[in-house]
Amino acid sequence: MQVNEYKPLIVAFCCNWCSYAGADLAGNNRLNYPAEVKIIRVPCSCRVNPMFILRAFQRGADGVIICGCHPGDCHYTSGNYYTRRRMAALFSMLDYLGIEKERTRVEWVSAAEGAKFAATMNDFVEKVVALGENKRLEDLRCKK
Amino acid sequence: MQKITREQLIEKAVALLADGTVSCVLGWSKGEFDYDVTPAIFNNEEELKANFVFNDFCGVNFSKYLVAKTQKCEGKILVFLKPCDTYSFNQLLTEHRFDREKVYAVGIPCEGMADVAKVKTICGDGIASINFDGENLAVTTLYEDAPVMISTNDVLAERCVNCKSKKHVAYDELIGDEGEVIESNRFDEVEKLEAMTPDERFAFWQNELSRCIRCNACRDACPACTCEKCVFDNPNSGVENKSPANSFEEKMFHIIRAFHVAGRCTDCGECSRVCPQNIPLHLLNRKFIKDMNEFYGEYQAGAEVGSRAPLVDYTTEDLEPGEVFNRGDMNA
Amino acid sequence: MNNRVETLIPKLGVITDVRIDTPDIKTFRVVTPDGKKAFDHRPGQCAMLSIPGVGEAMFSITSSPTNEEFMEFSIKKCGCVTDWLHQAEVGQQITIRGPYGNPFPVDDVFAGKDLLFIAGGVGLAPLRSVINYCRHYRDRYGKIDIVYGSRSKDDLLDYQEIINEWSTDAGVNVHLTIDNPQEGWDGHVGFVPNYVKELGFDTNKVAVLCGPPIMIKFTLEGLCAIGFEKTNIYTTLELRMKCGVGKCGRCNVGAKYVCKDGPVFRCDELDELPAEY
Amino acid sequence: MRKCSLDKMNLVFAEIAKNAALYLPVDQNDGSAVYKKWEEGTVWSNALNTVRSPKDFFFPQTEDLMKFTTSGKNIEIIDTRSESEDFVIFGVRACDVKSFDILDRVFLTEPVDSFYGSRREHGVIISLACTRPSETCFCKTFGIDASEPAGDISAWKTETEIFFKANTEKGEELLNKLSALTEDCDDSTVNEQKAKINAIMNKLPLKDLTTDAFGGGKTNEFFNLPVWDELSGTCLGCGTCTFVCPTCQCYDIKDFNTGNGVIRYRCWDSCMYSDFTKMAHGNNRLTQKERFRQRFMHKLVYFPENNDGEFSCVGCGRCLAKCPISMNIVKVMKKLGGATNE
Repeated sequence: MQVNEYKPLIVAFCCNWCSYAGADLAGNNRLNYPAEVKIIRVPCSCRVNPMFILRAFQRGADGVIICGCHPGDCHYTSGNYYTRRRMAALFSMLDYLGIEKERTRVEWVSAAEGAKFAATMNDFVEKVVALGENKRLEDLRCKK
Repeated sequence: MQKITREQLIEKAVALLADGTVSCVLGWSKGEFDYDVTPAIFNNEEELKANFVFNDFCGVNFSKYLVAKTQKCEGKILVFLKPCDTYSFNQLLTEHRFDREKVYAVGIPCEGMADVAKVKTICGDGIASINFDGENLAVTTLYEDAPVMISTNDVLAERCVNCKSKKHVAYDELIGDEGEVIESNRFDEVEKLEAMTPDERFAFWQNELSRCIRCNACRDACPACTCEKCVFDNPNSGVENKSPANSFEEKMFHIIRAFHVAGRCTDCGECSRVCPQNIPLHLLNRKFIKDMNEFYGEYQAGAEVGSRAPLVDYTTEDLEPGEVFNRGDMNA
Repeated sequence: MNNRVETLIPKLGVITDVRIDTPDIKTFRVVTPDGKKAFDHRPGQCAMLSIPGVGEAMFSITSSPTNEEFMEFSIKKCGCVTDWLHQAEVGQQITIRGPYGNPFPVDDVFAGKDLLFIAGGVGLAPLRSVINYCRHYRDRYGKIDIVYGSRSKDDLLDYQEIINEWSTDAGVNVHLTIDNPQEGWDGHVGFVPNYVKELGFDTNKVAVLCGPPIMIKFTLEGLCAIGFEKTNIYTTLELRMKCGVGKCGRCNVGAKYVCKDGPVFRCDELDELPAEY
Repeated sequence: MRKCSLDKMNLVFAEIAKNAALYLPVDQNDGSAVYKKWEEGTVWSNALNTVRSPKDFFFPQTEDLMKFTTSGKNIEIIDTRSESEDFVIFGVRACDVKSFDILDRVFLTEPVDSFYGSRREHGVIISLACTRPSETCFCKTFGIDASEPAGDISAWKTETEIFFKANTEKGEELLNKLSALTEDCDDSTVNEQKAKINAIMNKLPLKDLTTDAFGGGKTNEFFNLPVWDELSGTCLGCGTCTFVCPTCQCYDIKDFNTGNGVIRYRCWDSCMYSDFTKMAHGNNRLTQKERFRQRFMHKLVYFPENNDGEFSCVGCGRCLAKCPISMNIVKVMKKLGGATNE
């Protein structure tokens, strides 16, 4: 692991029906993933408003990941299809504004994929750690 | 130089008022200077003859005014729409923002509108008068005796340089000739930015957006921003912030605003026109338009009433958000 | 620099008592952390209370200046700050700054006169400080009449104080009314403006009005109809305020700032203002 | 009167910047000017004026007032005020200098606003006469002489030289520090310059606009005029006019929860905004007409009523240039009866 003591703050929006259960399974199976990942449960991945993502960055997040059911498996039939389009557009815009693209990600994690959840988080945290602190969407008022 | 004249429009308006088709006219009213033009409601022939103007500075898009004015005005409103305005007009109809029955839309051709700031970079401050002389503007300043001749093509507003359509997509009646949709170069600037490194892009936007004074002019002029209460005005939203503090608030505001109008923005360019700090806000909207064209197929908001915008639609085969960047890399 | 007084920077206050007056009005007792009164005030003046992160709002000081120990605020639950205050418990710290605004002219205009106080609902809050001030210096004033109305018996503010103290004072007449008949209420039923007309006061006195705008409007008309001069009627205004010192521009009506030139206005002064309040 | 060659301006700037932060108008990419802090290599703009007015220096768009920390039922109030640093603003036009007087009337009357006051005490203003006014200028309407700007030091620029005259003690002190770079001179060149400026001022399109119709005590004369409907009919309700205005001073006080404390800050607000007067039980200005009317009544009637007839407009012309729909105070004045002298 990294030598320095830098601990990123990762916000993971997890859909209630698949990914949150996937995270649960990862825990039950004693699979390791970094403690810096803070999970926020949402009813569906399409509940995630772009504002949530920006506010997470404002409040000190270094990376934001959205996890939902696999396309086609949405509990509400089509929610994650919308998520897919919205986040594609938003992430492309953030990249356009010069915000590092590795800080945002969407992954589809089902309730059975505890291992995928842990692996995804490990990978995501590693990438964010490599980038270091979020400086481009920070709000200095929120820094201690 | 516009191909139709003020007199033609007044004549049309007077006729429509006289036969009772409309009860008032939404048009451009002359101001203190030859270039300053204020949108206004005209109720009769005298008012029209006294104050109505039509010249190279009539850039204001009237579509948004219809939302409020159709509710207030009894009878129909006559509105003059340039080709780009008709897209906003359709988009507002798609969103059921005003009653089509209360509007009589007259399409007018547009040869592109001039930007007075560009005029001033050529002739300097202190414009005493502007005469519209064929293809040229004859600008007399307080400081030179002879007028400066400026070709209108040299001072076109950015949105008109990159005009996307001279075709009207909605009207009850058309004055003059119908134009065509144009292959514009409007995405060139966006591509230029995309080709930069993230650091360069960040520096570019940091410089632009940090100038924002949060006057909300972009939002209040935008025909796609017609929420009854904006989330940024609502104290209960948790994001209501009136000021650009710490370089975050203004980024948040502009990203969210651009996202909220993504798929609904017709690229009319009002946001950039009204920005007192000349922030190229259209580059944010065009990025969304370009992306969605590439990701989900060509789509022009407002081209037809009732069309479904890309962000409220989906297919099962859409690309994954992660692939967005791969595409970018391939392009670069 | 830091020793310069800055009016926008508040003092600390502690809520030492919360009294539930009506279903939506509570009265809060506030002192400084060392148990003293935060500042002296005159009857009718206001103070800015705030809870960090929630907001700041202007409230009239309900307690009389003659109370040397604490200040009281009767607050109706109607917005963010008031919602939060209604959840607050004894011991909660808040911030307080003031006093702001013009007081009632208790020492000159009111002196020696008969007084008529007319209040509706939570409108009694600003009047309570004047009423108690006048009761305290009873010999300085003539006869005192108080007309107070509310939606129902349960919505009458300070009911115990009215019954036990005000009504028993010599020379103080209390007339209570509620909007609709109610079980257990044998007093007057009807709206305040009508009740005032029914009572038909002698016009040789100073009237003070406070209540919802609609009540003020009709009561004022009623008083004028029975012969009161507008120069003898006082009322208070309420507008959104932020600074409290006539600088932020929010409560500007005509050339007046409600926070600085008000909230107490004489009714003939109000006529000079544009109708924007 | 002291003068110095324009070639030596960089040395003058460097000398001033030794003791205080120096701000001057600098060109931006888009052609407009903005006040920037001077450092070696900064180029002084030739533009007539900046988009944002220099009121920012004394009354910034956003500033922290204090901080709170909370624990349980307890609150701690932290006074975050600090003494302002010494600074010099260079190149302020006559209209903007006058705007400081107007802001002073608001912020320096009792109770004094110490945030504003501290910056006012520590700021030195070097004004600059206008050589090339714009068609949007109408400072003369408010009795401002563009050829004789106030401020701690007044300056006049010719093609080759710049002339300084100190007006206050602060200005005197600063000018003395520049004695090695400047030389004594008589005021003949400056007088010539003034005459030239005045000749142009008399050619400006808005030269005949007067305030005769306005002033304190005229609320009822204007308030209910039906023309407000027409004037405000297409107002977008944005805050551009108020935010570029050098004399608009309304502000809002808001709390921001940072997650480790609450910052109470103040920021500019605009009477044009729909929520300006909104409170829990309603709003006393429900339509844009009322908000629009408030702004202009305040500048032309209410403010003079409270401030010895002083109008809260300086004729800088920023709102004329920046309003998205070109509705502005000049049009309002003319419509309401600001009859011209013609």
